[in-house]
Amino acid sequence: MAVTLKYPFVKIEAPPEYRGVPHINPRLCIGCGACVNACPADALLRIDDYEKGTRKIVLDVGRCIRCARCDEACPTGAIRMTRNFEVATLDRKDHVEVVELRLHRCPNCGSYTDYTERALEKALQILPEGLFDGDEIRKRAILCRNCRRKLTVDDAVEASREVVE
Amino acid sequence: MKELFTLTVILYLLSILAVLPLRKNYRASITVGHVFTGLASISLLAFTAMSLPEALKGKAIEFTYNLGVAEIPFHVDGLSLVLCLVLGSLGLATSIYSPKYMEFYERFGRGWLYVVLYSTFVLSMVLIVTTSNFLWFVFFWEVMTFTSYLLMVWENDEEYVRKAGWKYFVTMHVASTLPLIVALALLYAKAGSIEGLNFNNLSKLHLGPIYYLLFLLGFGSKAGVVPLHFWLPDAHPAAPSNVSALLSGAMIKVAVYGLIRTTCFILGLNETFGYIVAILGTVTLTVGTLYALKQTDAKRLLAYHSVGQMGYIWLGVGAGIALMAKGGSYAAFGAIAMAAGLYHLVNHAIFKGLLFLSAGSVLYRTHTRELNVLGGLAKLMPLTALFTFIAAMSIAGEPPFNGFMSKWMIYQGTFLSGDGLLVFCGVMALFISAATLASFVKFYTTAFGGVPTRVTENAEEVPPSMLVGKGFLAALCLLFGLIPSSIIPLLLAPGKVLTGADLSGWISTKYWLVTIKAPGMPSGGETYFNPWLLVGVLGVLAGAMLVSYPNRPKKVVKVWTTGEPVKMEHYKLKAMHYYGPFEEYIHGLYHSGDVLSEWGSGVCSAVAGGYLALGKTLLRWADKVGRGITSAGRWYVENGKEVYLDEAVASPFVQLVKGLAIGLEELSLNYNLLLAVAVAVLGLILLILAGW
Amino acid sequence: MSGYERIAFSFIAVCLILFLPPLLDGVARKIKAKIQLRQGAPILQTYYDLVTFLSMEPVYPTERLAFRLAPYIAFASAVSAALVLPYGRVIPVSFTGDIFVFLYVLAMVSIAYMIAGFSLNNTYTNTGANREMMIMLSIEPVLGLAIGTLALNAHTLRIGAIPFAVTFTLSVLLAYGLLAYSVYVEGGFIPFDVAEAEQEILEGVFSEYSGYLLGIFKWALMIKRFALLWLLSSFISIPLVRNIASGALGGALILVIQLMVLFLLYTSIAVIESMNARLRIEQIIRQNAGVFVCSIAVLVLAALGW
Amino acid sequence: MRLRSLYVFHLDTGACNGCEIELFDILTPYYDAERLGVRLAASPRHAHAMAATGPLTRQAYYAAKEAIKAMPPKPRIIVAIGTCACSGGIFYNGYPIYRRPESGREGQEYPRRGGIFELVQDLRDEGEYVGPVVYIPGCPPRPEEILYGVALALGLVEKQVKGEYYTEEVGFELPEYPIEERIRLSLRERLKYVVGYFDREKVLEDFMGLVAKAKSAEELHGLIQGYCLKNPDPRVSLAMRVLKREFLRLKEKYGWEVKGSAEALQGEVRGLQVSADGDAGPR
Amino acid sequence: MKEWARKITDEKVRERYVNEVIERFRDKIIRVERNADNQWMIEIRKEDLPEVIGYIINHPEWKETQLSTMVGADERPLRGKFSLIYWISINGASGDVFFGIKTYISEDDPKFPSVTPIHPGANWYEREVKDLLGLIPEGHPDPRRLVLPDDWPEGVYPLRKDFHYTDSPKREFTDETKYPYREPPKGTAVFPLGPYHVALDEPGHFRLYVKGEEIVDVDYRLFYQHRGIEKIGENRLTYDQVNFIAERICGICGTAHALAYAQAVEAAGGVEVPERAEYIRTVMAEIERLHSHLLNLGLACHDVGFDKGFMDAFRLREHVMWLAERLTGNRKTYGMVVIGGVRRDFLEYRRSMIEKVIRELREGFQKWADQTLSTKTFVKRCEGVGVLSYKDAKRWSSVGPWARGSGRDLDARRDHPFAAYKYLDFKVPVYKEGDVLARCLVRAEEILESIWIIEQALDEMPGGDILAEWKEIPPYQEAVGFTEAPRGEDVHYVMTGEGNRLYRWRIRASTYNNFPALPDAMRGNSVADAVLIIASMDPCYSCTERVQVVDARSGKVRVLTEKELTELSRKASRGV
Repeated sequence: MAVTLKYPFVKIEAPPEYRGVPHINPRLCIGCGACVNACPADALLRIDDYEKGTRKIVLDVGRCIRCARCDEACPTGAIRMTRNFEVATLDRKDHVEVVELRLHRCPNCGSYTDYTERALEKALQILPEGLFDGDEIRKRAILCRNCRRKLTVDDAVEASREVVE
Repeated sequence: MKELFTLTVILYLLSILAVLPLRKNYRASITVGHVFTGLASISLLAFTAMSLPEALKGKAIEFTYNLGVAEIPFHVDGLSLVLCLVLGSLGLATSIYSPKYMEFYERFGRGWLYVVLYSTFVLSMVLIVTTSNFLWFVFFWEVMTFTSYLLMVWENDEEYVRKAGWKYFVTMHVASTLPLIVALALLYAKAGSIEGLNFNNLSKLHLGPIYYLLFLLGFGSKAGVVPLHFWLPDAHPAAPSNVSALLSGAMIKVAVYGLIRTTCFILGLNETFGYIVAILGTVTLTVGTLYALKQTDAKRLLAYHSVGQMGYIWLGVGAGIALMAKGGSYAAFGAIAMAAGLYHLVNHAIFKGLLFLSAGSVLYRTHTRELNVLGGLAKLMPLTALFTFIAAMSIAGEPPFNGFMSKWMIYQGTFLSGDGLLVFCGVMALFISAATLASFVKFYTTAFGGVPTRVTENAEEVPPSMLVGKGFLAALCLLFGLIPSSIIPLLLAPGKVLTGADLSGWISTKYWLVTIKAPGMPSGGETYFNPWLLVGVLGVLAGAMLVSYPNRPKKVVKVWTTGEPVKMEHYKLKAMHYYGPFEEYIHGLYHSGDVLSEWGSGVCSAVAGGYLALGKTLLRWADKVGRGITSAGRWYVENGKEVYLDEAVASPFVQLVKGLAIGLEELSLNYNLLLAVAVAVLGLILLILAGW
Repeated sequence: MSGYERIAFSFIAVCLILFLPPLLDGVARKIKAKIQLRQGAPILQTYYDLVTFLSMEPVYPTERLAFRLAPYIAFASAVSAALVLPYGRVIPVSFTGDIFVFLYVLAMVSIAYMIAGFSLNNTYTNTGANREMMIMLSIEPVLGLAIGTLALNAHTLRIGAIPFAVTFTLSVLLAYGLLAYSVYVEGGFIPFDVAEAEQEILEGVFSEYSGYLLGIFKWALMIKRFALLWLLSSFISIPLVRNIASGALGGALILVIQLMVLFLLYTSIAVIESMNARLRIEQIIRQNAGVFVCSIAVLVLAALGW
Repeated sequence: MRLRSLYVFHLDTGACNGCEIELFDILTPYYDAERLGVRLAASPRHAHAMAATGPLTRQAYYAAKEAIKAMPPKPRIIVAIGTCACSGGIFYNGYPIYRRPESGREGQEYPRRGGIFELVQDLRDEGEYVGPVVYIPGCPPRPEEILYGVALALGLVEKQVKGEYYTEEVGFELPEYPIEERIRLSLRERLKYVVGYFDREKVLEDFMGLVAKAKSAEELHGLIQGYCLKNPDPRVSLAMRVLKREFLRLKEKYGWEVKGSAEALQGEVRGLQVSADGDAGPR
Repeated sequence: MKEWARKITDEKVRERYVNEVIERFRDKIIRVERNADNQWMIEIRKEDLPEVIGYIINHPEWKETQLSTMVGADERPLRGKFSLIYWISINGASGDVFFGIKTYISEDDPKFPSVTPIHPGANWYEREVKDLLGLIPEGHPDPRRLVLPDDWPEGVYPLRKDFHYTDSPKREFTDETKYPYREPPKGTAVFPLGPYHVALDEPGHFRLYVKGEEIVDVDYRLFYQHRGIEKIGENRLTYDQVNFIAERICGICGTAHALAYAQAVEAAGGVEVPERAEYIRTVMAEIERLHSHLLNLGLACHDVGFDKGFMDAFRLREHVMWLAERLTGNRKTYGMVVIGGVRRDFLEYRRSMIEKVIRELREGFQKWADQTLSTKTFVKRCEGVGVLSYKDAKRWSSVGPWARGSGRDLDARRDHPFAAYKYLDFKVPVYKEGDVLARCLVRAEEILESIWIIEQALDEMPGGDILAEWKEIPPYQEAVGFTEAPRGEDVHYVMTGEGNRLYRWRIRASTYNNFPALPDAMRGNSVADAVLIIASMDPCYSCTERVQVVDARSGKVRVLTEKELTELSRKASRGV
């Protein structure tokens, strides 16, 4: 007998293992850019605007090859492969997901750093408590690179960022 | 009526006289000549029209020309009129067509000679189909053969033309003239006088089966019936196209006339003979057309189709003879079958003539007749394309053109005959009809379809006069297709005369509806066809669609080459590859056909060898005996640039021939021998008749 | 036969000719789909396709009239041919009663197809036309033999009269088989659909047609198939009821049986089609020629009166 | 186009074959696009729509252009199937890929350019009519996805995606887990080598659940054994054991106490390491 | 390790081979180096190329030798020269050796003697280096452009290191710059097949020169799908990312490519792959073979209008696709293979899923095969069509079912055991008829073998990790990785580089070796069979990713007697 599925008139669920389109959860994204580096197809972009102090993480589903490298790389689980596949559209703009995050501003010199406020928070979360003097490192971490260097401490944030990436 | 006929003859003779002063001017001579031949054709057509009522009544017009030295009796009945119609129409079309077309051959000069030969040729045919004396019949027959030979080798600088001419000449004399002369000799021996050779007298004699054989051979070889067809596909294309049209359109029909006239009217209907003719016809149509299928030379293709279509005619006639001989209710039905054969005869003359003229037009503009290199002419020669299309569809037997009507009647005549053998012949005819279609689809589309090739890109439409000639024939194609009643009564006349049956219950041709009834048919089983209604329905339907979906190209795009550009010249099937797998499959048939044809020509060459030897002997003998017989001959012998000893011998017939062939000395010396032989034969006739 | 009956049946006939073929095609598609275990297109899908094609502007790869007019001629011929067949006991437009005229008019569909195909510089359309011609060539003798046998038996060539007059002997039964075979081949069903083979030659001549020209042409082809099958179905169904059918009701009975047989034929064709691969053209020729040679025996049988 | 009839001509502009086969697949029994009136057209002349796949290579560009031009003037719908056709995909800036000069070859533009649209734009510049373009991304798209796109083109379904632009206003979450983030990340990384990236989230979550429940290393050991009994998958069990060992190793390395005495933990760790090595565990 | 695997990987046998070559060309060899377990690199001067290669390829005892791949590289930044390596493999019962015949070519004189006259199989390779690197094969019979688009300017060589990977120079596209197809032989018409032909699902242009329906000769132009993957892999992507583009070389045999690439890098970088990963890789490769062969058999049915067979094959295949989707998350581009192992594990439920699917498939497929082979019209269409003789198959270095259908007994899984094949037992079906039917039968048997392999692999699958950790790959190491894709052997050559990137990556898909033999198989057949013959090769243009050459030989059709002979021998040997 006919084995034909009723889709698209009857909805269908992709299997749980399916690698559907990725989706960024903007509440979790820290704008670290790990996904951007991992993406072989350049579907993810990181666009920094040091004038306005914003970082945009742009996901274009229409460029995504669904390899799940971003999913694998994301430290916060913000970008996940969904099981959604119904992304056909007549307008390519529908494929674009942008997360705009504020870049961290150095309280010392007032210029924008190349990481976001959220990334900083995450880094601080990861930082092993007690390994160094907690308060001290927090003070240094929020400074921009130049200012930090002035304080002769720059490894903490760097180290944590390495972990992140 | 007789006057009109005389006028025709006179006009033909006038055309010869008129061109003699114009020997220097090629174009003028041809134009003038053809004006006369055209007029002659019109008068012939008028004669036909005027004689029609008599013929329909089953009566004949009889009159005699007294030439002093001899009396030529004429007997014009329905059968003759059919042929007169053919000759008149074709003669008119070629007369209109030729003046322009012959410019193509200007390099050969001697336009006047061409006109002389042409007129003699056509006139001889007219006389053949009207004379009622067998002696004169054979005489005109030989004149026809001879003049047609000379016309055929007109383009004598081509090797293949000379070869084809030689083949034609020898074959005709061995296989056609010789049997006829033998028959003539035998008949003369029986009849005892020239008057005794009048058809009326002959038909009262009781003649044996040998005559059937002789006539079958004589007329069959002329008609190109398998296996004696081998000369035809070489010979017909060799001639200039207007002559080809006459050769294929008229001359081989004259052979059919001869066959019917002699075997039916003189010898009497014979059932077995009918079957033989029908079977020969079936073989011929099969072999001829299947051979035609693989031709890529336009005129050769047409010539093979002449063979094939002759098969149809023979099938119709044969079935007619067989059924009429059967008698009873079949007699009337046989008359219909014979009418079908004659119908096809007329139609074939018209569309084949038209096709040859079209091929000539293409040749005229593109200087080639090789279908492989032609293409795209429909765009450049739209009217020629249209006429060719009409002719092609006619010969392919598509309704509502004339070819369909006659084929349809042939199918009726065979399928309804209640005879398994004839039904099988009909099946083959049906099959070959498809093959004909295939062949003409190829003919039309390779030459006219597609985009112009390098060979054809500079072609343009032919001059109006040529178009008129073709248009006339195209119109006839439509006329005889759409209004069968315009001709069928005439075609039925011979059968009516032969059987004396009342046909009114069997076939009715009210206006344009044809109804046929066959023996044993259940009530309500009559088949009928109404071409006008078909055309009407087709027209209404196609028209309605055209109105609803108008066909107006705003823009013409490139053909789809699956993405990668391809040169247009390579993007078309070559003519030689049409129907490849099919031809490959019937390769066995071709092979056996080739064997058959070789065999036929082998026999012929053997006979020709003997014939030549005989001829040489005769020549020597004639040389001795006849040297001094006529002063005119002597005069010529002494004053001619070239000396033909035998000519003097063969006078006065030779004189006539010589008058026609006066320019022949300029032809290649190769022909001397041929001419000698021909004349020797004529001499023989003369000698036999001259009282020995 | 009353005038009303004539008009009513003629009207039904015209409707059937024009609008039944797409339905038959839809049914065949559905059956094939079911055999392939899939849902398949809706039964009316062929109408949808036809209507969309008919509503589209075509593109013209050439200005040649042969190409442009071919669809119209094909359509007109197919419909005309179908009009001379009996529907019930009525023949809608009887410009002929003869089976040859019917076949020749029907053949004009193929001719239009071929001329159009050859009138282009395109080896795909050329090949399609070429194959169409070869199929016609190879099947014609078989068809001829079938008709010849029937004519020998029934002594008539009139389509409307043959089924009434025919007596069922061995040869006639065999001739019916030959007729069915010829109809199948002429109809271009798989394995004989080489002239419009999609994968091999891009549907042959159709590869250059578009828009409503394509729509009309495809419609014409469907009507051609319908006409062929209607002929066969008439030959089968009329003898079944010829002794009991009389009057308008009898006509209606015949028509109903004709329709039933037609659907039956189409169904079996769909089944055969889906169980076969397309043959090569030379294989088809070989096969048809074999059939022809064997079936000469049928004619001999008929001539012997069996 | 109201009727469900769509003849689709397939145009491969340099794809990897994945999308082609999926396009073919939608004609086969399980998907059967014929239901929707979709048929693959043999010639562009019949096509209502052009199904384009591939990143548009320069060699294919010219032929593809011919193909679109060979279509009837309307409706000329373009269905871009697959990521490559939508935007050039992973190949987008290779040297043989066609891109309009203004699309650049390395850019920060979005939506990302490339694919069949470059050709469509060129054709429109030439004055040819080209209908709407339906983008069906995927690499390759599932047959359902193509069906969905086709249904979209036929107007049978509504589109479901919409471009999103999030800013900081959506809020920020920094979820807390039962174990330290640093260790969690390390464990997560280790799991990649045992069960792969996909299954690790689930396994890790379960593990963290167990850790949250466990008061001591011993208890954790017990819980994990219970978990493995309940879940007979040997691979998950293995992963759990590896996680436990790794977890305890990390704990020991940094020497911090969490919930329970350090000494007990350390003893536990040593013992476990021995047993774990005895397993068919990781090398 | 299975008995046969031990036999052909016997170290002594290999040494004998290497020694024989060294002995023979003692004075010509500059350097010999063992790159990996079964790979030797022999450096010679470029003048000696034809002699050495001809000797190895035509060695009478090493019957199934072939030119596996040929790599041209721009080593100017390293050595100031170009390099050229012809990789020749010894297959079959003889053993398991790869010879890399390497030579250096200086920039000033970028010419080298062509090997094509001796071994036609080198035809495409040499044209390709001409296109992409500007190295000119002297004496090449057909030096037309192969890979680059028609509008690519002369003298720009994209694989040279001084060419930036995003550059895309153009020249005007005119009739003169169009690919120079051969003039049709006299009296033939052109039957263009593709690039956009409904039965070719990928673009490729075949120019059939036909007499009516008979194919007299074939010219072709491929590489419509040339996407510059090698350049992208060498420049834009890192080692790990390259796996994903390798997978997208081909949508059907992606795993085979990813695997070949990963194996090449693993061989070059000395990465040890966990055994479990090898088994998982094997299962994935076989699943891929299952769906690919079902696809091909289905398409063969479709191409001859036998839609029932087509639909049924695809219906069976769909279950394999669904299985793949559940195992890996995608139906095609599995994303499974990475350097060092695989990305997803087979959990227990997935394993039982595989078992269930292949059990059903075995049943279903046998039914399908019975039904299809009993369809007379289908068999009629396939029998005796598209015959490729053993000689031609060897001449063109053909691989895979295409070659096995012509009697070549080679299979990389058996001859160069990789992944877990060395632990498994399977048969390599070989048919000698060389026609379409033979190839279909090879595929059909391989499907059953694949099912058997998967069953074994699942039974024997060991525990342990699925991915090895690797930190760094040493630069400038060379190695080839090879797999048996559904279409035949895939060979990837890598030369590792610095900065987490490859220095040179050369992909050789199976179709690349099969394609040039196509004209030989097509000549003399009917147009109707053209697509069927093409399909029976199971071409993957996208894999090949470069195109075709016209056969430079005369367009003569094979003599009938020869055809008859092959036919006779075919009949005698069916089922071998």
